[in-house]
Amino acid sequence: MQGQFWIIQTLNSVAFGGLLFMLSSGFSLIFGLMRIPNLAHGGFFMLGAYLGYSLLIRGVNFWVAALLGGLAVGLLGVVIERFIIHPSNRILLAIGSFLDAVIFRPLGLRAFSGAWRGMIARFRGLAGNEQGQVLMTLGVSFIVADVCLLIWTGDPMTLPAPPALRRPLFIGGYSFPTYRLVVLGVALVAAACLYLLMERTRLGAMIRAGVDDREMARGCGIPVSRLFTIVFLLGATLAGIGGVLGGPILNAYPGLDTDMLPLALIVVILGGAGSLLGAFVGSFVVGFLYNFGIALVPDLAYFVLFLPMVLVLMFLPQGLFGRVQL
Amino acid sequence: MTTPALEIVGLNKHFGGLPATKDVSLRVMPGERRLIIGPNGAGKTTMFNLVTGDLRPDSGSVKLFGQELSGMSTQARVHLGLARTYQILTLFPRETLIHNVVLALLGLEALRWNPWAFLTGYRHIYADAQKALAQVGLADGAERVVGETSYGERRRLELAMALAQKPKLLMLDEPLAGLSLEERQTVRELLDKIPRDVTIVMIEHDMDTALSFAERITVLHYGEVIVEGTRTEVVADPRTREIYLGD
Amino acid sequence: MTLHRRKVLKGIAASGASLAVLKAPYVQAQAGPMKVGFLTIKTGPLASGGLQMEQGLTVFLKERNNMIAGRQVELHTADTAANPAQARTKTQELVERLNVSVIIGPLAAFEALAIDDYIRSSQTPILTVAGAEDMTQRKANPWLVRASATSAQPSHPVADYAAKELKLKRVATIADDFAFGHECVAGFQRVFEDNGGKVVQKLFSPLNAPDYGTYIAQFKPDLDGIFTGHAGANGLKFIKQLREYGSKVQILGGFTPVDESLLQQMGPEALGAITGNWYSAQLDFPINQKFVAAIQADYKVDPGVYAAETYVSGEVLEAAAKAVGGKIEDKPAFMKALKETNLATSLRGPMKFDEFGNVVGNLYIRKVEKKGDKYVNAVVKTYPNVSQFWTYKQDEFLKNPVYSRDFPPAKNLEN
Amino acid sequence: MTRGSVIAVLLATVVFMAVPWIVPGNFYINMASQVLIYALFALSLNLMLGYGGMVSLGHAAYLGVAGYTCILLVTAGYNQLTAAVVAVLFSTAFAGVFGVLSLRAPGLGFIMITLAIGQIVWGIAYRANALTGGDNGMSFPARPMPFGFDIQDAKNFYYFTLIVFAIAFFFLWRFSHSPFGASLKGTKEQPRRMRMLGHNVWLIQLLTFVMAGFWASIASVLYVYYNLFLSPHALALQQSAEILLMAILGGATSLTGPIVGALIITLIKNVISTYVERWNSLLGVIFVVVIIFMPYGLVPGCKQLWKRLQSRGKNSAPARTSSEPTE
Repeated sequence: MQGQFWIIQTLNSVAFGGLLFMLSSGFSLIFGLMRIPNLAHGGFFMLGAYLGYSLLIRGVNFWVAALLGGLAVGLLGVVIERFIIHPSNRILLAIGSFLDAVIFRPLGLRAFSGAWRGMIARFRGLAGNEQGQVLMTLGVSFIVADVCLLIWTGDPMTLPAPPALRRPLFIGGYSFPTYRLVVLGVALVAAACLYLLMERTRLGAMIRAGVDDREMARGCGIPVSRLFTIVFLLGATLAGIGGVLGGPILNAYPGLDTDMLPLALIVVILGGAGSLLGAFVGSFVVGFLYNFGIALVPDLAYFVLFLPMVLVLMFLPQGLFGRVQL
Repeated sequence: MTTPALEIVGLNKHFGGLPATKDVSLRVMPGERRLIIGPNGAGKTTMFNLVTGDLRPDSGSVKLFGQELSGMSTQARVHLGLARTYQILTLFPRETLIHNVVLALLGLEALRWNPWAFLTGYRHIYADAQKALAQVGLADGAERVVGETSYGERRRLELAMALAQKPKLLMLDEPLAGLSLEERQTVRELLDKIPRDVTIVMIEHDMDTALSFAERITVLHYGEVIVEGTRTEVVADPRTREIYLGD
Repeated sequence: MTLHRRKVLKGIAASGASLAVLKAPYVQAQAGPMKVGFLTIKTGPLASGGLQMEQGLTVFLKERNNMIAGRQVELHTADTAANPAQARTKTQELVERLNVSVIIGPLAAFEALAIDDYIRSSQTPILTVAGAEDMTQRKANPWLVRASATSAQPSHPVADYAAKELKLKRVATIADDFAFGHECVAGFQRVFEDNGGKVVQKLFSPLNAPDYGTYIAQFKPDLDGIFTGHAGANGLKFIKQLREYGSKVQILGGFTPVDESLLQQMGPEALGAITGNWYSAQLDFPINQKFVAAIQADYKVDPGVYAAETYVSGEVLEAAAKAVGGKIEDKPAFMKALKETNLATSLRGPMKFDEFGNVVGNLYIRKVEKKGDKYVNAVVKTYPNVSQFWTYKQDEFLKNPVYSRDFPPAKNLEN
Repeated sequence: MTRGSVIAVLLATVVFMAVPWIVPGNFYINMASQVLIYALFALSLNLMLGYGGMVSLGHAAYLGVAGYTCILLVTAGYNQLTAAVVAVLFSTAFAGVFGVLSLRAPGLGFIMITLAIGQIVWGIAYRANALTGGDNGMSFPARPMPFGFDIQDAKNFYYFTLIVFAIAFFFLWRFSHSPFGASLKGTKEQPRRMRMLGHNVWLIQLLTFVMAGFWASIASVLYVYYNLFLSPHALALQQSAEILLMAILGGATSLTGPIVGALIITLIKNVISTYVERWNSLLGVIFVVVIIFMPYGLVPGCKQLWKRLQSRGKNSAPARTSSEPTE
């Protein structure tokens, strides 16, 4: 019994940690580069799970579904980043004029319409208004959650795992769900790819420079605003793939977004924003804390994650591996 | 022997592995005009920050009129008569000029904790603020928002905020930075008018102004005091020429 | 401030129609349609159950051409968003602005409890579907009837069945860590242990637990069964993960975990699970067969307990409305009729109410089986005439504290 | 005060006083009471947010601390006044501890600590069944009779709430013009300079935190009086976020903004949701649109629009375009 408990809990912790890494690596990069927590990230994860479900019931291969689902969410992320969080002046003007054309003009508010156009023409978007950007992501998360409810109803949906992985694996007399081990494997591969991307490519070097000092990076001619888009694409895609991968374990259901988002936040705060290593270590730390915490001290189930978070913030505000002061 | 206005002994500060100040010792007598010079990165502003308490030293002591400052918060040092200006303008850009000075005055008044009274009801504060503005030639247009004023006016506002507090020790971090020739002249005159009961320590790159203003000069280089002495001594010293004045 | 006022006025304009209603004399209101309020959850994580409730009620009204006891029904649906404060506001809106005579709902216990005092003070008959035990026990609300069941009512017979028929001895329990889960498990534990069984582990998982692996790892390997009181997505998650970990243990459950609405999603994992419920889509009453067909036709799903709840509530409402000649606006008389409702046939079989307004009726032991290509809750045993007090004496039952995490105390835990 | 603002205040007073006579029926009167209670929450948070630049995601914790204390004391047989006073004092003291912990970290760290502490308070309320009734919540026996004034019915309760709100608003208005208020605004802009001017920034922020906690506690007691019920849902992160959104939507730099924000969000949740099933999406869209085009909130945004409108009408020089107006 004792052995079984420790082994399974440990495997659980690392498997859950792997899933968390899929969610929080992108979250951390966005956080590090753009200095804002993307509160729609849980929504991306949930959307990935739902899209995966719709693909899977149409007979698409699981891994293809994960990729497609991830990419779809990634594209949505790009749209959100380009049009909502960092809209260019042209886009702002277009949206503003559209509102003007459908609301103010037909109502005959000519003077008002003029004043409005004057105002939006001068407006520079949310550049530098980080509080505004956070709220945007929150607004987006509301919409994503509500649209998911509309499309997929409120019923929880189960994503079938690939048939070959459904049977439990027996290791030395202990049974363990095969699929979770595979998820862990995928997460490790993703981590390795991200590591190579960040450390061995020009793009990665630019992202790291941007995380360390955005202004300096801009000064060196790095197209920071394009990096924002790329990181958002990357982060949203990872979250989407994570959603599909997590689907067979967690299911897709309304509320999945708000269940996962705080975990991503905790990972990033423990590990430090903008640090891939931090996200990696943080994910597994949270995996262990979560699994062992609620098993060993069930009465503290609700604090087992938030207490370390408060402590880290108070005494180590950059997180374990953070490059950025929050 | 009189107590020095500012006495720094063995001040050390490292950032990561890099030493920003290395065993700096300094003694400024009451009423003195002291100039701190040195190339960029010499640790001048760091030394200021250590004196004001913005940074904590790794070791060393700072005394203001004989009182040990280490462990004291910035605001407590200010209450002992310390004031400074910043090289990079540190103002309240959305507020009026007079409000900026009022905030400076409030800093030393107990009534700053009053959450109930109308600030505008305290006539004497506004009168004092107006006086401080007049001192730097900003009496007109005190109701303008800082964001609408010129750079030179803002530099003078920096000074007015410090002067308004009637400090015993005034630390000026490049008060002439970014000013036109004409403006420099104005500020120089202004500095000359500061009464002798205020001790002044100043960082400045504009040698013409600085040298004519200062009585004693300290040269910092890589966080270390290289030369210290009177104007003539320092200018004459070959080490100064080598690291700073030379070519 | 002008903006402020304008907004308020706009709100009034939007509800212009109801203005007339509010001022209309009482008698006139009676002649018009019968106003029924319906509190459900249409947004947020609990929306699934709420939407099914709406399906059940819609089918009920459609079957009757929107006429009850000879009167047109005007249904006002309100979304409580599973938030107690919003449930309260919506109830006030139904009663004060829309002037409904009776309310069906809400779904969650905390919502029902949040409006409890308001129901009393506004004297509005309510047919609730929430399970909270004390609403029909120690703190019974005279304006409330519950045609579904208390949280633990269906747990009692499962325990009885598990102990006597399945001869299980050692069982672990797990449920969501909120009042419904606590009550559901407590009822099971009491009856099971009174019949010689032992509850050797009691786990409660947070409502928003993303993963049950950590709980499953804690289960002892030599259990005879695991009783789950999870609801909604959590039940689905739990049972799937239990099987993923290779556990083949007998699953027992209250009335929520293997609901028909989730059964097809669970697939083979749920096979063999034994649960207690007052309803199953497999019940062979004609009323139910018609109901199941209608839900399948309209929504392409099997009705589960949430859809059945509102349908049964509708049946009770109809019977009582007929008893008072359609005059449901006479609240005391209507309330009396509601409590006196005694149906020989209904969606759930024969049913009546006890003095507290809680249902007394059949409870079914159901087993998940595969029928054709579908998974169903086949009825394996019927316990007739079950009250919320099970076989215990009412007075003694009520002298005990209400079911909770700590009552009845767990004497047989092993660690 | 200018003549314009005197007129505005008088007009607002008349409108607020007249609400029960304008709106049809108790439902809308109750709605108005709710708006006032939430507006008080939003205003209290705005002390920190708008003046001090401290964004808290744990404001609902006060609902828990003050609310449960009040309910527990009344249930235990203490009289209403004692219960209310003790609840507010205890909760304000809690604000002190909350503030000391949160102010350890600046910026986003601060937000995250407030979030975590809010979650911890929620967890306790949720978990401590014996004390708080857990998920099932607790009922409050009955509204009090302040000075023998019966506030059972909707209209009287509205006036009671209005009086409390007016007092609070008056205090907050004085605060915003006080020396302390000026210092606080200074710390938002230039904390470092403020220190160098002799201000104790930490203490200013802490006292503001406590003051915000005090008014939030008052609002919490009103909330309990209004709902006669409290459960952990009221302490959840959503509640904190909602209060924050009210302040920001309306405009955190103004005193009237949070009131407008409270009005809009309360109406969407409770009134519009009757007509628009996808009201959550509507809320999301409103956020996105308002924040794109009026990043500092509706009230400052509309003021700016109004200025432009006037200046266009007169064809005079274009209005000032400082994008963040201060009030």
